Amino acid sequence: MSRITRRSFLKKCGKAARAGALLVGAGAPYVFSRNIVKAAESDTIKVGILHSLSGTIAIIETSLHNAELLAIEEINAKGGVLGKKLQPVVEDPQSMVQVFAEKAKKLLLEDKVVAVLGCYTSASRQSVLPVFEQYNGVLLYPTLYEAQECSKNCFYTGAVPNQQLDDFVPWIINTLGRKKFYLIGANYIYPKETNREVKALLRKHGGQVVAEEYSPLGATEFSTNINKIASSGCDVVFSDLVGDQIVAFYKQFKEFGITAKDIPICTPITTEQEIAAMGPENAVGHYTSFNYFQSVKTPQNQSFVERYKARYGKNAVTNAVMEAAYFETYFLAQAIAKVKSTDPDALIYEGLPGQEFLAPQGKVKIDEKNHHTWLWARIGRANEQGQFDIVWKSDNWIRPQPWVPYLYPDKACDFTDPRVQSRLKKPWSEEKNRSGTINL
Amino acid sequence: MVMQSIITQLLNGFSVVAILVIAALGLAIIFGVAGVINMAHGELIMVGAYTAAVVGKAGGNTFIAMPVAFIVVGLLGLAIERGIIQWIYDRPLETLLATWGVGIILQTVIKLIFGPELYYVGAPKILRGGFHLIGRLPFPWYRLFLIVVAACLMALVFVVIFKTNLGLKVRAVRRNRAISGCLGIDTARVDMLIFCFGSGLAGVAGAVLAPIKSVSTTMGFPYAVDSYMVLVLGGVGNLWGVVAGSGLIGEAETILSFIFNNVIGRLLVFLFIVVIIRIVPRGIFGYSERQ
Amino acid sequence: MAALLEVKGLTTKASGFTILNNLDFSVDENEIRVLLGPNGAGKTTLICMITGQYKPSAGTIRFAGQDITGWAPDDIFLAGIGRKFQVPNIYETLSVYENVMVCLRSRREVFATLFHRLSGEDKDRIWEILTLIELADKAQYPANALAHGERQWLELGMLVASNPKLLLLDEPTTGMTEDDKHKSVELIRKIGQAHTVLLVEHDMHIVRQIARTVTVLHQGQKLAEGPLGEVMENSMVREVYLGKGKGH
Amino acid sequence: MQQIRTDAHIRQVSRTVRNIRHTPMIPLWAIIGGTAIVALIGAYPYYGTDAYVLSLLGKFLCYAIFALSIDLIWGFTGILSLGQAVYFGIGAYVIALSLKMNYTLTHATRYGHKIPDFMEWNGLTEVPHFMTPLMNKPFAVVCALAVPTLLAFLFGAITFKRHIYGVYCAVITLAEALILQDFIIEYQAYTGGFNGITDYSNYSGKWFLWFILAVTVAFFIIARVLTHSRVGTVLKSVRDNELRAEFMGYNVANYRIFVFCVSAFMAATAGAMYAAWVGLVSFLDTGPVYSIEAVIWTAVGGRGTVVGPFVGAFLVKGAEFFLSGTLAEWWQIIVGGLFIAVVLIMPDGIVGSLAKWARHRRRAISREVLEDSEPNVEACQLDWDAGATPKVQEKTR
Repeated sequence: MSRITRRSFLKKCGKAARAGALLVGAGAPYVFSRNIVKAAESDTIKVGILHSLSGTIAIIETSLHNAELLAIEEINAKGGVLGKKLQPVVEDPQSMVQVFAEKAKKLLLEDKVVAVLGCYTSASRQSVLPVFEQYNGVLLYPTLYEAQECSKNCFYTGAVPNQQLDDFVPWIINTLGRKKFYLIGANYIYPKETNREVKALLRKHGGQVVAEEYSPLGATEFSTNINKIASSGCDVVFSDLVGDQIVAFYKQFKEFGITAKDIPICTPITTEQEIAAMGPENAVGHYTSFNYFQSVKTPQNQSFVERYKARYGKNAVTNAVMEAAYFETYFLAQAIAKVKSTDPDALIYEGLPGQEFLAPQGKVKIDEKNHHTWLWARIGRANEQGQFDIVWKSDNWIRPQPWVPYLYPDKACDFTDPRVQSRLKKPWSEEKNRSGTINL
Repeated sequence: MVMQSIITQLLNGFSVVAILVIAALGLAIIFGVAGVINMAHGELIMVGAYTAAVVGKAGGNTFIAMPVAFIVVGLLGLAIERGIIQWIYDRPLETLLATWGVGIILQTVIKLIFGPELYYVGAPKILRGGFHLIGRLPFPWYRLFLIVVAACLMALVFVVIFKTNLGLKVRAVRRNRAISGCLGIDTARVDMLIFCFGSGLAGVAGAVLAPIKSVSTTMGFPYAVDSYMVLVLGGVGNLWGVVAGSGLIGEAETILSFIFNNVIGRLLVFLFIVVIIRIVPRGIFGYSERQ
Repeated sequence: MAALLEVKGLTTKASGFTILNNLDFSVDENEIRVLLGPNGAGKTTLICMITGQYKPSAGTIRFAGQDITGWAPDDIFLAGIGRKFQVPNIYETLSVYENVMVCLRSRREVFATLFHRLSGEDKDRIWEILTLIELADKAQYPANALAHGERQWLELGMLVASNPKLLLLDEPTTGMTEDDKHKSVELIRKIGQAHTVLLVEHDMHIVRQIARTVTVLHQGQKLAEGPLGEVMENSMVREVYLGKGKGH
Repeated sequence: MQQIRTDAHIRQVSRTVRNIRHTPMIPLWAIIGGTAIVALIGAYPYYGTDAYVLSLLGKFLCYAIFALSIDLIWGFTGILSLGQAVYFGIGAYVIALSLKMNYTLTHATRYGHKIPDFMEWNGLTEVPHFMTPLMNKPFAVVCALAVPTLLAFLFGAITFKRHIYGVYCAVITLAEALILQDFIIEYQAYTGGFNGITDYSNYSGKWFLWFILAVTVAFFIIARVLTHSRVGTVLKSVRDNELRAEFMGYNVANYRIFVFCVSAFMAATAGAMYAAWVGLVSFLDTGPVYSIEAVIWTAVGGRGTVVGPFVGAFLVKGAEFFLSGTLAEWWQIIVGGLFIAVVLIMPDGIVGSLAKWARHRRRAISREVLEDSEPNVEACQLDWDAGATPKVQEKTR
């Protein structure tokens, strides 16, 4: 019975299939045709947006993508830049580093975008940096990261460890009164480097590391780790778990009956978004150190949250990385307006360094010397509503230090240094080092 | 103290085993009985988890979500079977390809509907907290619930396969499709029902796992991989194989992770699987047919 | 003349049952021997033992002066035993020509095969065999396009191509029409002119047309052996075999 | 022992029937078409100036070789490996490590030391001794190709001798891909871990595109010769009927091991060239998902054909790159639909279906020829009737 239907079905489909194959075959060359998107170039400024919309990291990167589109819409609504509209060119790098590099190349060479807003993980940033350096593009990178890097072509608007940890670790020791740290993180560069700084800070302030443990990225079964934590005698967990691991870890932590009163989880990475996903009851009382929380009480933030919810639905939550993605778009617009050009060198040397903006978290500025951003530091305790009660806030904005002096006393980033400048002026083929790092 | 940790760890191991059994049962039916290499198994679990999220939003809890997920994902399975799988039963390796496509489509569709962010699913109130058995840590009620669910689902599958008329037909079709067809069994109907049943079980897995794991569109693939490991280690087409496979993998992984760390634990477990398969190529409980 | 195949004390047990019990049996060179026996007598098991598919529990199998007990199937083939399966067992997607070509007598190692070229003589031989089995006009067809009888002949042709010393034919006429059976008998006779053949067959018509010597197996043991007529008269044979109305 | 000699008359007749064309090893259309495509790609740097398309071309060629390596074991021998990326990945990693270590000798990393940055942030102060030989580039190339081949030999020797095929083989190879992936992430001090290896001087010149192209053509010819030679026929016979092949004296396991090694060698070469061309490797290049994707390219193009993997890799990868830009939100639905459509409508893949159609036509023609010459072949007792029309059944693999 099914066989007969099948055969007639196949017969019917056979011709259609052949026609389809021809169509697809004929369509293939268009992949290589260079006029993929040839919009009217004169009245728009193209901005590349490179965040994963599929794959594992899409969970967080889609929100960055949304924030950047919101900022672009707002800028265009106010008349654009230099009388031209910003035109977003969206690519989906599928959470795969190879594709990130490929797409970065496409945005720079094919679409000739003025700058790219993109990347989330360190892996993706490291994979695209050589591309940006070789073809002299501009990358604005919104994520908090492990620092110890500065590239001429990249502007980092997320926090570096000194802006998140320098006050956080002493605060845990002195205010919370907890000294025995259990470090748990995902197994890659960011947690390793962050923990290195945490350990240095613990040495300085008299804390103690009970254990240090790394779990494979994507692993979501933590009963073993929680058992280890319970039997280790620690009094605080410092977590650099990322992505959906955060959700599974907090849930299972609570499930095994450990509350924030027994052992609080302190982390520089858990945002409102993860808390919404795990349910506020699982996060209550745990601490996060960030420059921005949705609950920050500035008029800029209130308006930002309102606009974001109006655009993406009332259940949407904002978070720190997203906020960085939002204001970096404004940095770019202001820089283009300042130099009245879309020339990358003008943006890199004149436009972006020193750019200031009144962001939702407060006033922020790109450092002239190291291309990182002056940000505010805050510590939040998660509450029943899935928001953070801000329990501590820095008195002033904090200078970014890609190389923290207590670990790397002999290094710094300085793009204003003549040694660096002379290196950067050489063509790519002669001098491939585009880093601003100098030895003091 | 060390002893206590180890006992707690063994107990944890049981819950991990239960999770593996729950996740693998649906595949044991679809892959072991219907012979379809279902690469969309993880995505069926994922749809089950999202069903639980929707039920949760509407005010229900896990107990309600389980039958709902069974029906929703079962119907989804029905649609997949009628639309695609029924044409390709005789080409098992190509089911891999088609179901991979189904998996991609399901992921994208769910993402378009629900958005890419992680979803929240809470545990029912009476299953929160735990009871003290040994050591410092309580054993969570929810984990005990998982063990019970695993046992119940096993029993359900056992009854369906060995005690019902459908089960008899299923076993007949599995042994010899052509003869069964000639003897008046509507093999197409049996295939359809069994695929439907297996999908439904995957849906239940998603619904019960959602409260302790994170719910996202990409959550499925690791479950699918684990399920295949369980089945191949335990023996395809044998229900005890599911228990044996899950038991070995689950306990080995928890104990090894405790001794070393998660990454080395996983590495060793995979090596262990490869070695076991080389010793017993058809899995621990796999039957060897007369050639 | 020395026996080509010699089976001594062969015993097989599988899951508690004794399938072959202390069987002694031999086939001489250039003989066409027919193996008779009711269902479950152990005929197919014996074939499987000889070709190495199953390992015997006890006993030895000697072939052309070598002890081949426990050898791998491919080694036993190389020693000179070819096997025809009960159901046609051919390479479904290869063409008829390729089916025969793969079976030609040549070295079987990977690297020897890699650099092997078909000589003109090889090609002649393939066509000869194709003509013999009357499939020359379908040489380019994929084997799965053949009818049932043709598939059986193709397998016979493949065996002939490999030019074995001993051919084991396991009910080669199963499922054939009378015409086809007649053709098969002719074919087997032709093959028998140049090869030693051990034939397992139920159909007494065919047995009568082909057989000179027959061996009757019953419950894993040899019941009788000798010229066909003599064996047919044997009362035990009549009882266990013909008495059950199995023959014609 | 004397062979059967049929009488002269029949031999004479058989000669007249055998004027059936044998497909040449490399048919003329393939030579012409292949040359045209090679010329089109090889000359790209002269008529096109787009560095992006140039980089894609090299990359796609590597993908195509990788897919070809899968076709060799899956399409022609029936071994489904979901861990073929292991061999691709090892080839790629060895080359990337070598290039990275050489690069850091002259270009200090961001930490200012002359060792790869991932070693530095994992606490190593110098390149470990067992890795220093890799800094010799020719040695690294030898390693990149030999290590995967040897590994495949070991794997094959254990697996195929134990008669593990089909789904079991697929799952074991899947486990192996997972092991390697975990290994790379865990031992990040030596492999770069999750971040992979990037930022080294890659070969992106025209000459390297030509080199990739030459290797591609070479592998194409090797694959074609291999599969259309006697070994190819044996491999196909093993795929069709393992038991029969074994009872025809072929050591089935040895053939499988052999073709598995050849395929691993191809995959490793593709990986090595990929790493050198793209300048970036990641643990994803060794993982099961990448392996499964390549299986899908092969299936879409047409497994069991040599051209299929090329068509599949270019088409699917091309569609991905094209669609993920213009339809960023829902392009995956189209790709998923493509896989389903191929399975349902073109089970032999695009090239496979076309080839089948062409074969049918050819057979129809040769049948007419035969009918015309009927008087000469009466001894063959041609009985053409409705039943003799080829019924091509569905393959039940």
